[in-house]
Amino acid sequence: MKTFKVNGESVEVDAEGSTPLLWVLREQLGLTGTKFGCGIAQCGACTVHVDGNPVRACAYPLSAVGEASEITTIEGLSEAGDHPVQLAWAELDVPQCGYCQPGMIMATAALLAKNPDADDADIDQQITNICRCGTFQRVREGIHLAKRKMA
Amino acid sequence: MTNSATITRRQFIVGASAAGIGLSLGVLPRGASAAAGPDEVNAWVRIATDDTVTIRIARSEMGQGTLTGLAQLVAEELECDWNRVTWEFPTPGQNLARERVWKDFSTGGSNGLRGSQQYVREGGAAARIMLIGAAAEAWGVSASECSARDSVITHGPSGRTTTFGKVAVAAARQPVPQNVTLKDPSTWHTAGKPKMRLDTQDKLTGKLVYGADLRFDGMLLASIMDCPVKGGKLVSFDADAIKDMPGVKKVLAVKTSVGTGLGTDGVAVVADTWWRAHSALKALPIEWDFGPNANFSDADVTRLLESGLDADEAFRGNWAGDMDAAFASAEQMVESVYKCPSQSHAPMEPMNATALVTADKCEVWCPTQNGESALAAAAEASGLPIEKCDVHKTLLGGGFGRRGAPDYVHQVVAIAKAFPGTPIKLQWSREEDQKHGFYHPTTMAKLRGSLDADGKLTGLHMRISGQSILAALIPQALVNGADLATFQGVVKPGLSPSMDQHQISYDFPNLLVDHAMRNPPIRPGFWRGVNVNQNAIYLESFMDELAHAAGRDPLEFRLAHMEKNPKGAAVLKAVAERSGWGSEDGKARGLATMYAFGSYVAACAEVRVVDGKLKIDRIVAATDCGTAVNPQQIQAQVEGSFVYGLSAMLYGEITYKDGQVQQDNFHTYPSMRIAEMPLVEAIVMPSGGFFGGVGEPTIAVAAPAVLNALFAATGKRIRSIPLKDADLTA
Amino acid sequence: MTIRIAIPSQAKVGEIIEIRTLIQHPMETGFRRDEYGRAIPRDILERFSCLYNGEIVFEATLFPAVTANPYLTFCTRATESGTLVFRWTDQRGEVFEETADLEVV
Amino acid sequence: MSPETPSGQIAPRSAVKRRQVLKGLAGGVAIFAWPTPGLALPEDATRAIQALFGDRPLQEGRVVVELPKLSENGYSVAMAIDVDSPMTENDHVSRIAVFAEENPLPDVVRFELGPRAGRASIKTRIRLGASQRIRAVAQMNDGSLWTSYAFTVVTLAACVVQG
Repeated sequence: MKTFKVNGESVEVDAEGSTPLLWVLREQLGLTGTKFGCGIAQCGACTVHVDGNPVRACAYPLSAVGEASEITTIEGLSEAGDHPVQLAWAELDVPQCGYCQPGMIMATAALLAKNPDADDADIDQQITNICRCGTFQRVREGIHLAKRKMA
Repeated sequence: MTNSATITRRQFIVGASAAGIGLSLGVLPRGASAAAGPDEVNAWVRIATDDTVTIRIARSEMGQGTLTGLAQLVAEELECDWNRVTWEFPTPGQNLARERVWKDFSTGGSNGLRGSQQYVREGGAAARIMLIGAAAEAWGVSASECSARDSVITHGPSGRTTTFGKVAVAAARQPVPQNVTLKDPSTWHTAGKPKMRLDTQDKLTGKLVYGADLRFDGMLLASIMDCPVKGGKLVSFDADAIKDMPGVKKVLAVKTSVGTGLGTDGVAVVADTWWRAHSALKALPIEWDFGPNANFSDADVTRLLESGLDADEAFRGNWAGDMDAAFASAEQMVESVYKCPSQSHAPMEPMNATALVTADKCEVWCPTQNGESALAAAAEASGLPIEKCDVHKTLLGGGFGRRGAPDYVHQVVAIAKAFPGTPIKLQWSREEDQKHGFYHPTTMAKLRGSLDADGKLTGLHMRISGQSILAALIPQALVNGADLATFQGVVKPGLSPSMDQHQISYDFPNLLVDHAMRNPPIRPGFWRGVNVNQNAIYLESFMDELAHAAGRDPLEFRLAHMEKNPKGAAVLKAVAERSGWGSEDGKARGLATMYAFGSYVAACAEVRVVDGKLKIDRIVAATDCGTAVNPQQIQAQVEGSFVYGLSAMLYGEITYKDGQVQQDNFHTYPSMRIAEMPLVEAIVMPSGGFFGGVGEPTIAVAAPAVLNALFAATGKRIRSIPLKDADLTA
Repeated sequence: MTIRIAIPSQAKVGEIIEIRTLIQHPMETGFRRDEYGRAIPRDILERFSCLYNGEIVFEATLFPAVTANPYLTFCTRATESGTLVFRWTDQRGEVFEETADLEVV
Repeated sequence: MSPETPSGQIAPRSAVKRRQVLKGLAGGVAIFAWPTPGLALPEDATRAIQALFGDRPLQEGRVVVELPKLSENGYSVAMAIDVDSPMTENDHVSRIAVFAEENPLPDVVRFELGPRAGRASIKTRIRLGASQRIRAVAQMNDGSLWTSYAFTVVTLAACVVQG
């Protein structure tokens, strides 16, 4: 039994320590907004925040989650889906199939929280999520729009 | 342990069947309500007393905006308030029960809108006529004096008004209009406009329930491993070795038959969570008989394809004039050989499906490009009559052609039969998804062209050698042995009605395009853009080679053969003009054009090579799809399809060693990321009078435009993709 | 060549019995293509006959549209005890046969 | 279907999918006096029926063809045929022939039977090349012809064959 915080609430989880955080979130906690894409930290569909840092939850074992860890998932990014990144995404109609977008949004939110002035080079370096529908052009526009909303 | 987000099966189904409540559980599947109800005006439209309009969508939504476009088409004719529009999927079972009132569920071939626009618009128009008829009857006036707009019906002479919601129930009793006149697209106000998608919001909050996210009370999870070599067999497994691993409920052999020698012969582990099922499966000792393809490798593919380049026998797909005579009198001959490998679809959401089988019922929830195909698979796998089965579609985390095949439905039903009354969700790992695809066919091509003393192209021979999708999947669709689909994008006009949407763009005096069919033991399938992709690389790269050999401008060289194709010439000129083709700014540019899926498309790419690495700066793309139903989504499709096409060009290849796929995840099957994304400028230029496809055609021009620009930048002609291993230093 | 016949072992005089037959055979259509794009030659069973004590009671002509491992269910009226012969003939004239006994009471 | 030329190359004419061309003509072909509209068969199947049964009229009825409404790929589709007949010496089915309107070959299977069958009830499994009507024609001992059909959607072919 392990206790930590997810989206501001304390949770208790009973699972093997080797279980990736992704599957704890999805299967133990029912938070299915965080997606399974590759299982090897390549695609970023499972990106969540652990203590504010973007983490690929599919390769982050439960054993690495500290008792004091605070995890934020897409469900906890905002109360009403109105985080500036989400608002920017809505305005530009970014998603196509949408499956990678929770991870894309979480990666962006983490980037802008640390670097509100992120430029294209920062985006190129920090946003490495895969989107097979190919929404990158609007993702980039969305990041810049979110920046303006946050400013 | 918190479990608050678990959706119980009962809640799920109740939620799904009650309008509005479904939203709190994600937007799917809403099918259960598509049975005829009091608020149903006709099969396509339901209107609640609060004026909410629910439009029934038969096709799948896999990212291409099909659902929104179809809703726009219905709403346009219905004259309803777009802001009050929502949607639901009828189930394929309901479709059968109502004599296929929603017609085809198949979503592929860029057919979602153009294949159904006529009858969905008629459905919307019929509903409008019935609503107006009901209002007119209540008022005791002539329907011809009434009109509708934004869900409000107005009686012209008196100025009286009512709303759709108030007359919807009465409207359902109105006679069904037999002949409806559709609006001219030039008068559209909802369709034809850049409307925001109806499915965006829940994709931003994690609320959207994809197939992979389905949860039912008491559900068990399955992970599967099919024989890693196609044509091989499961011999045995040692279930005892993993029976004590946490959560494991059952280990079972799964054998299905999806097609001629193409079924599953594997093993699945069922556990209380997927992670536990998958961990146990990875630990399970399994003995395979790899069968006849145990030693198959990529070198075998190359040998087989090369054998077709000069083979005497080939199927013809396009011909004109006398090519041999043209070659005999050539001033200059140009000859090149090209190659394109197998590709995996790699949608972001790996294959999955959920099934509940009881003695007399089989229900499946899954992402599928064809609900009816999934339903047929459920019936065949369960052994139950089709009337006892149904499929609830979820939105797809990508399809690209892969989810047209319901192999995973066969599998999940086979597993669920061993757990009567228990919902089973089968989730493939990414590795399973990569190893058991229906891959983009692999081909090579040898092109020869003759030029006269004036640099005019006098003859062209395009020999395609390679894999036929139809020969593997639908042999009965071969025409005297020929797979006409292999000629997509280069086919002779009039060769076959179904291929006329893929005619060659050019008029050549002396031409032969032929196909030496070579079928390696790789399961091929329909991969977004299908055979247009490689044919565009072959023909459009070679046109560039010919232009350079002739010392002519590649734009002018192409246009010289497009006099009979003014719409094709128009898109080509549009990209040339916008991109600054011909300007002396030192930028390396490349062109490509194609007619595919009924649309005229062209692209101009600008590239640089920096430290031996390709940098694609910009691509201008134009598409004339005849009628633009949602221009901003067409732009999104152009932007996105380029990522798909360029990922294949840059990195994508499926290769074989010892009969097994070598690229089992994104580290070995990379996909483009944002850093590599060029600026895409999409010119949407619908010329009217027809409906062309949107999801696929532009993919094909991305790669040849970039390869031609790369030649302009470096003088190097890349004739084999992917580019990843090519030396690009000038 | 595996042949499976399902037939009741006993029937009353005049009773209509159902006979189920299955024979292992590829029923190669002639429409498929091999590795080198060549037609895989047609190879089908063309004829099926059921003889009841020497008399033909049911016959079928098969075309490539009949699925691999042809399955056929039909009926016959039990008249007298005896032997039923099930005979398939392929396109080259090769014959495959199986028999079953029926006791009529 | 015209035979393949020896070179393996397909001749220009035969490259046109014959049944698709013929479909356009089918509306004008009225070889039989079909009792109801919508029964005009694609040419190949019509010809095959004519070749077997001659010009005698077909009557709709007495035959029931059962197929699932959907088939995933058409590789193996269960078909049941029942003909309403007492199967007596004086009144029985003598022949049943099954035709596919959209297969490469219109002939599917034929059965010869008589009073010894007791019941004209047959089950088998067939291949369907595309969504289509499967028609059964039963010939009675008095020479009369009865017919009916079932329609099955084959879902696999949709991606390329349509449009």
